Amino acid sequence: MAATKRSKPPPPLTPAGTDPKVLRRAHFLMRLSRAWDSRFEAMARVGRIGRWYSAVGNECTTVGTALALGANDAISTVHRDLGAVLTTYLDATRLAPALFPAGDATEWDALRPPPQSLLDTLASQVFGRRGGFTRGVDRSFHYGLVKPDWGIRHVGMISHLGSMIPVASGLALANLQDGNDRAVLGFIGEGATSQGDFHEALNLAGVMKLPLILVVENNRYAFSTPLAEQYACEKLSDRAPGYGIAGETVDGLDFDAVHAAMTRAVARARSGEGATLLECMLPRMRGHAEGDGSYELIPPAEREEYLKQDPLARFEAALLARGQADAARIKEVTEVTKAIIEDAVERALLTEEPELAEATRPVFAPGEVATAFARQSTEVTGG
Amino acid sequence: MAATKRSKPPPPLTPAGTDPKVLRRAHFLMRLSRAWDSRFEAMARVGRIGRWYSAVGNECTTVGTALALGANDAISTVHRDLGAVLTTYLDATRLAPALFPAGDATEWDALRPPPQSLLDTLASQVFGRRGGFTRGVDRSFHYGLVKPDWGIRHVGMISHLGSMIPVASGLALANLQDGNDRAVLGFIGEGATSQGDFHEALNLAGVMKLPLILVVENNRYAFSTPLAEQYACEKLSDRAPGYGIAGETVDGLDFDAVHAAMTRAVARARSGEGATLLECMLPRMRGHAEGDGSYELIPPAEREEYLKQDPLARFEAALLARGQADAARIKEVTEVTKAIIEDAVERALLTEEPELAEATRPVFAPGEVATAFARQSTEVTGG
Amino acid sequence: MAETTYIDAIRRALGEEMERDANVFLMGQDIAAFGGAFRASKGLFEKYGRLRVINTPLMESGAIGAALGAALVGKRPVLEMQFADFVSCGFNQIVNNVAKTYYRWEAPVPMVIRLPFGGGAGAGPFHSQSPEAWFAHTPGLCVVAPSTPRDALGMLKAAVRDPNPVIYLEHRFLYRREKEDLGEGDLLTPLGRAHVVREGKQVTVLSWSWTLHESLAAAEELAKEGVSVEVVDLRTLSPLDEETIFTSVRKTGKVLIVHEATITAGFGAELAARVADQCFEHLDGPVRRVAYADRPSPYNKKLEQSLLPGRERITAALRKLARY
Amino acid sequence: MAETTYIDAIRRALGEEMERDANVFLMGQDIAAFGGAFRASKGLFEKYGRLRVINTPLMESGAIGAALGAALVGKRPVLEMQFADFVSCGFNQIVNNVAKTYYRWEAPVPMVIRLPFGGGAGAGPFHSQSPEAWFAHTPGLCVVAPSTPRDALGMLKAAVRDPNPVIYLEHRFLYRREKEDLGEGDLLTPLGRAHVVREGKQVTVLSWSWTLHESLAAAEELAKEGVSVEVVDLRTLSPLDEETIFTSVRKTGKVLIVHEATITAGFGAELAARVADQCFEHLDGPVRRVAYADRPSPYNKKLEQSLLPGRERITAALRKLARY
Ligand SMILES: Cc1ncc(C[n+]2csc(CCOP(=O)(O)OP(=O)(O)O)c2C)c(N)n1
Ligand SMILES: Cc1ncc(C[n+]2csc(CCOP(=O)(O)OP(=O)(O)O)c2C)c(N)n1
Ligand SMILES: [Mg+2]
Ligand SMILES: [Mg+2]
Repeated sequence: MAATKRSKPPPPLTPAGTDPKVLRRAHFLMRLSRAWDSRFEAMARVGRIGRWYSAVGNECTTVGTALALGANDAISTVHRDLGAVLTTYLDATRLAPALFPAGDATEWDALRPPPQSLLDTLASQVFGRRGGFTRGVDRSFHYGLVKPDWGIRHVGMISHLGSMIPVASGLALANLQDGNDRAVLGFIGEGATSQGDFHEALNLAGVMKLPLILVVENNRYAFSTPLAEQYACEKLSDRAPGYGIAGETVDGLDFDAVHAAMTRAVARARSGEGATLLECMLPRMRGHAEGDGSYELIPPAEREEYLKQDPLARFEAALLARGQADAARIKEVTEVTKAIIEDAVERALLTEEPELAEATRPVFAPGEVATAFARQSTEVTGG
Repeated sequence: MAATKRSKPPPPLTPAGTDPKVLRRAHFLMRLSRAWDSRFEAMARVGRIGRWYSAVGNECTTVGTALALGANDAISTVHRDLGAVLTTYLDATRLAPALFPAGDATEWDALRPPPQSLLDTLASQVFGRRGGFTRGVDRSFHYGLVKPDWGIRHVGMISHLGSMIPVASGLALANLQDGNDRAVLGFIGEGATSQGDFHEALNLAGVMKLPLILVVENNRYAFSTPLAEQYACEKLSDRAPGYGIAGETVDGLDFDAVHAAMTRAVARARSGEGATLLECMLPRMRGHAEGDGSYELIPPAEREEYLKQDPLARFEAALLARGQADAARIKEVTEVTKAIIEDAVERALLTEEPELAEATRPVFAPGEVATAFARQSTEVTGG
Repeated sequence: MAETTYIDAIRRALGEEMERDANVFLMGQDIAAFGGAFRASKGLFEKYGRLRVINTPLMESGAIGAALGAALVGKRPVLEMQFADFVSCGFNQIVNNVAKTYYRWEAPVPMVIRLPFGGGAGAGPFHSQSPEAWFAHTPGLCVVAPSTPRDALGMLKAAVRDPNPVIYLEHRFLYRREKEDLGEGDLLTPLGRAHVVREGKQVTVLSWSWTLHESLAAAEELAKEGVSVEVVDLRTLSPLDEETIFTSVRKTGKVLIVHEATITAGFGAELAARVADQCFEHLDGPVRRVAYADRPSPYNKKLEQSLLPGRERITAALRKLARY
Repeated sequence: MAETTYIDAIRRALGEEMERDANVFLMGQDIAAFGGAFRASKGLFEKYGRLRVINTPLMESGAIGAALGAALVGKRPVLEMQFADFVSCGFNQIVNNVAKTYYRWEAPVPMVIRLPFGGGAGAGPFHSQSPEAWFAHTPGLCVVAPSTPRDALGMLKAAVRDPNPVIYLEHRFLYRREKEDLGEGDLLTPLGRAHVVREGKQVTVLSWSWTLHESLAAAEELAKEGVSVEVVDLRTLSPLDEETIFTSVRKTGKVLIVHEATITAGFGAELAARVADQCFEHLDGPVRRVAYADRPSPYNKKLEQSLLPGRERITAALRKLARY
C-alpha cells in the first residue's frame, strides 16, 4: 500500500544560511550517524545482531534540530534518533580534531566528557554488553543520561511509542518551575502521533506554555502502515492550532530549513511563548527493522524515489555547490567517521557480556524501600 | 478562576428555520428534561439523593442534536445528556397526546415502545431501584439500551470520561461494515476532550471516514477547571482539521443553529463524507454536581451571566416572538412535562429496592465461560 | 489536642513536605483553587502557587508521564488521581515507564501517586475499586495503604522522601471517619514495615486499610467468645514485611487474609501463597481469605453492602477458622 | 498429514471463524497487507478486504474501545495487540469498559483480544512480559493461554464464539517451535477446562503456556529419578477449573506452580491460595512456586535466560518438593 497524497519534496536544497561552524559539525555528525547505521545494517544482514532500526534518512532532521540546542537543554529520543544522541553527547572537535579548526569548539564542548569513551559506552549499550549505559539490562536507545555537569539531559525511550511525549513535557515543566530558559526537544515518528499520549502531552504543553519542541519524523510509514492509514489531516502540523501551539512542517531533506525552524522553535521556548510541533518530512529509505520484510511492501517506484532523496547526499551536494566544502573534505569526513565507528564497534565487540548478577540488580534506588525489598525471601526478589 | 477568553454569545436567537413539528417536539423534550432536572435538583438539595449532575443549560444541544437522528442511528451519552436520551427513547406524541397534532408522530414513533414505561424505567434506574435498566447495579446514565426493533441504539457511559468516544467510533465502524447509511452521535464535555481516547477515536474516524458526529458540550468548566486551564486553542473545533474531519462551533443557545449544524453533520455521515466535530458553547448554569461547592468558585458576575443565558428561556422567547407558540401553549407544555416527571418520579420512589441477589448476578453472558465461572467455589464467585 | 482526621493527615503531610523541600510539588485535577475532590490540597495553592500546585487538564496518562519527566530532573511530584479508578487510564505510564526506569538505567524516580480508593459509599462500579494487586504485581513500585491518620501522615511523608515511585492508597471511607491526636513534629512511618495492631494467640488476621478496622472489630467480637485473634496491619504491601507476617502466623498457626479488592488474584492471594510456602509446617488450618466477590461494585448501597467484606463476614470466617 | 505450527493454528482459527460467521472481523496494527508482526493474519486481508481485516493507526485504547462498540451491535471483533506489552496502553478500556459491561447492563460483549506474550527471545523489558494476572484479577474477563497448536486452534475458535470478552495469551516462543498434526474439521477446545497432560502420583505441577513445556521436560527428568510427577495444563486461567486442579493436588499431596510472569501477585499466587485453602488437609508439603523474579526482563539474552523459569529451576524445585 503506497503512502499516497503527500506531494513530492522540492528539488535539491542547499545549506546556505547556516553558520559554517554549524555546517561543519552537522556534516561530521550526520556522517557519523550514517557510518554507524551502515555498520549495524551490515551486521544485521549477516545475523550478527538481532534487529536494527536504521536511522538512514533521518540524519538531517535529528542533527539539524539537536544542533540548535545548548548545554542542559533536554532531549528525549526514540528509535531513529542516533543523530540527535551523537549531537548531544559528543564534543566533535575532540573526537576528530583534524577536521575542525580551533574556533569550532563550543562552551558546551568544554563541559562534555571525552567523546571516545561516550561513543564506546554507546556501542557497548547497543550490543547489550557490560560496558553499556545499562550494562546489558536494556536495549540500544532504551536508557537515559542525565548529567547536568556535562550539560547533558537525555531521556531515552521505552518501546511503547508515544509514552515519552508526556515525559518530555515533564522535563519542560521542570524548566518552567525552575524559572530557567531551557528548552526540551522530543522526537516521535508519525505513527506514534496516533497515540493518546501525544494528545495529552501537547494539550498540557499548550495550556502551560511549556518550552517543548516536538519533532515528528514523518517517514511516511509506521512499520508497514502508510500515512494515509495513519492520519487524515493534510499535514501533522495542522494539529498544532488544536493545542494552541506553533506548528510547522518542513522538508527533512533541507538542513537549513530544519535548523532554521528549530532555531525559531527554541527561541519561542526560551522566551516563554510555548511549544512547537515541528513536522519533518523524510524519505523512507529503509524498512521498519532490517530484514523484516516491511520495505518490500512499498511499491518499488516509491522506494526508488525515497532512496534518491537521501538527505545526506543532498547536504553534501549543496556543500559542494556552495563551495562550503570540497570533494576532498567530504571524502575525509566520510572516511574519518567510518573509521571512528569501526573502531568503536570493534572495541565494543571485544568487551565482555554483562555479569549475571545484573539480571537481579535492584529495582529500587537505595533507601527504605530498597532495603525492605531486599529483606524479602530470595525466591521472590530473585536476589 | 474565571473561564476567560471566550467571547460572549450573541443576542437572543430565534428558532426560525426549523420545521414546526420539530419545534413542537423539541420544546416538549427540552421542558421534559428541565422538569426532570428541577425535580432531582430539589431532591439533591434536601439530601434525598446522593449526587445529581444537572443538565440545565444543555437541553438545546442535547435535544437539538438528537432530534436530527432517525431510527437506529446510534447515540452514546455521558452525564448531562438526559435530553438526548429522552429524545431518542420517547414517542412524545403518545406521552402527551394533547400537545401534538395527529401528524406529528413519526415512523420511528411507530416502532417505539409505550413511552410511559420507558420513562418509569429510567426514573427507577436513576434511583438504583429494581425497576431500572440495570436493576440497581449501576447508576443513572451508566447503562445502554440497544433495541433495534425499537429503533433505539443507545450506549451509556462509564465514569471514565473520554472512554466512550472510541466505543462510539466502533458503533460507526459497524455501520460502515454493514454498508448502511446510519449515523452515530456521541457526546462529550469539553473537559473530557483532553483525554487520549478523544484523540485516538477521532483520528480513527478521520482515517476510516466513519459516520460519527462528536458533540462537545462546552460548558466552560470541568468540575472546577475553567477552559483556559483545559485547552489553549481558540475553539475546540479547531482540532477537526488535525483529524481531517469537519469541524464547527455553534452557539448552544441557538436551537436552529445547533439543529442545522447537526443536520449537516448527519448528511455528511450518511453520504460517506465522514465524521464531524461539533462544538456547542453552553452556559454553565449549575455546578459540577449539586451542592459540591464547585459553582461557588465561579465569579458571581460570570455566574449571573450564564444564568441569564438559559437556552430554554431563549427558545421559548423566540417561539413567542415568531408566533410559533403563544403563552398558553408554553405554560401548558411546562405544566404537562412537570406533571409527567412528577408522576414518574413518584412511581419510581414507590418501587422496591433491588433483590440482593442482583449483587452477585453473572459477570458473563450465558455460555461456556459463564458455566465455568459458576463451577468455581462460591467463596470466589460470590455466587 | 485537636484530633486529626485521615484526610487532614494527608493534607498535613503534603504541606509539611512542600515546606521542607522546594522540589516537592503537586499535580492533579481540580487540586488548585478547589483543593481537590476531597480537599486534600486545600489551601496549598494559595500558599505555593500555580507551579507547585498544578491543576492539570482532564487526563491521567499525560499527567503521570509529565510527573516522571519532572522527577527525572530532580523534582518530587505528588500526583493525585481524582479517584483510584481512573488510574487505569494512566496504567501504561506507571507499569512500563515509571516502574521500570530505575532497573533499566538506574535513574531514581521519586514520585508519589495518590489513589483515593475503596467502596462503602454507594458510588458504583467506577468509584469504588481497589487496584493494589495490579501494582503489587509490577516490579519497581512500592505500594502502601495506611489505615490510620498516624500512618497516613507518616507514610505519605516517607513516600515523598523515598527515591522511588510509591503508589499510595488512601481509603475514601476513612477520610473523615478515622481521627487521632497526632501531636506535633516530623512524624514518619517507615515504609516496608507491617504493624501488629492487636496481639493474639489463636488466629492471625492479615489486612490493611478499611478492612483492617473491620478486622479489629471482628477480633473484638471473637475475644468476647474467648478466641484470641492477632491482627496485623500490613501498611506496605510491596515490598512485603515477611518477617512480621511469618512470625505471627507461625505463632498462631492459622491465618485469615482480609481485603476489599475482588478475591481472584487479589493481593491476598500473594499473602496466602507466601504463608502456604514459608509457614507450611506451622499451619493448623487452611489459609482463608475474606474479600469481595468477583464482581464490579454495584451502585445500590444495599447491594454494595452485601458484597463488602465487613465485620460480619470476617467474624464468621474467624469463628470457623478458630474451630477448625 | 502436514504438521501445523502454533502460529499457523492461530491463523487457521481466524480464517475458519471468519468464514463461518460474517460478523467476525480482525483489527490491529499492520495486520492487513503485512499480515501482522507475526503473520497471524497473512492472506486474510486479500480474502476478506479492508472492512474485515482492519489496519488501525498506532493505538491500543482507541482500537479496544472501537472493538467494544462494534461488539455491542452484533460484531465479533478479534483484536491483535502487536505485543502483549502494549495492552497496558488500552488497559482502561479492557478493565473498566469491556469487562464490566455485561454485569452492568447485560449486554454481551463477544470479543477476543490476542496477546502475543512472553520472553525467551532477548527482546528486553517491553517485548517479553506476561500480563495475565492483571486480567485474571478483573471480574468479567475470560483469560486463556493455550500451550499447544491443538489448543491454540480450539481455544481461539471457542473464544470467538463465546459471547464474552476473552483475553487470549499466545506465547511467541511457541509460535514456530510447537507443531502438531491437527487433521481436518471444526476443532474446538472447551473454555474453562484444564487438562491433565501427564499423570503422576507424587507431585502436581500446575502451569500453562511455555512453562508447561518446561514443566513436562522437568517431569521427564524426575521420572528418570523415580519420581512420578503429574502435570496439569490450566489452559484457561479465569474462570478456573478447580475440580481438575483440586483432584490432582488431593491425589499427589504436593504442588508446584510454575509460570513465567513475575512471582509477586502473579496468577500462581491465586492457585497457591485456592490450594492452601481447599486442599489443606491433603497437603504433604509446602505450596511452592517457580516464576520470574520480581524484575523487568533484561535485554541481554544470557541475563534473560538466568531469570526465566526453565526446566532446570523447575527440576530442582520438584526434586526438593519430592524429598520433602
Ligand atoms: C504503544 C505501541 N504500540 C505498538 C508498537 C509497535 N511498533 C513498534 S515501531 C512501530 C511503528 C512506528 O512507526 P513511527 O512512529 O512512524 O516510527 P518509524 O519507525 O516510522 O520511525 C510500531 C507499530 C509500539 N512500539 N508501541
Ligand atoms: C478519566 C476520568 N478522569 C477524571 C474524572 C473525574 N471527573 C468527573 S466529571 C469531571 C469533569 C468533567 O468535565 P466535562 O468533561 O467538561 O463535563 P461537564 O461535567 O462539564 O459537563 C471530572 C474531572 C473522570 N470521570 N474520568
Ligand atoms: Mg514512520
Ligand atoms: Mg464542562
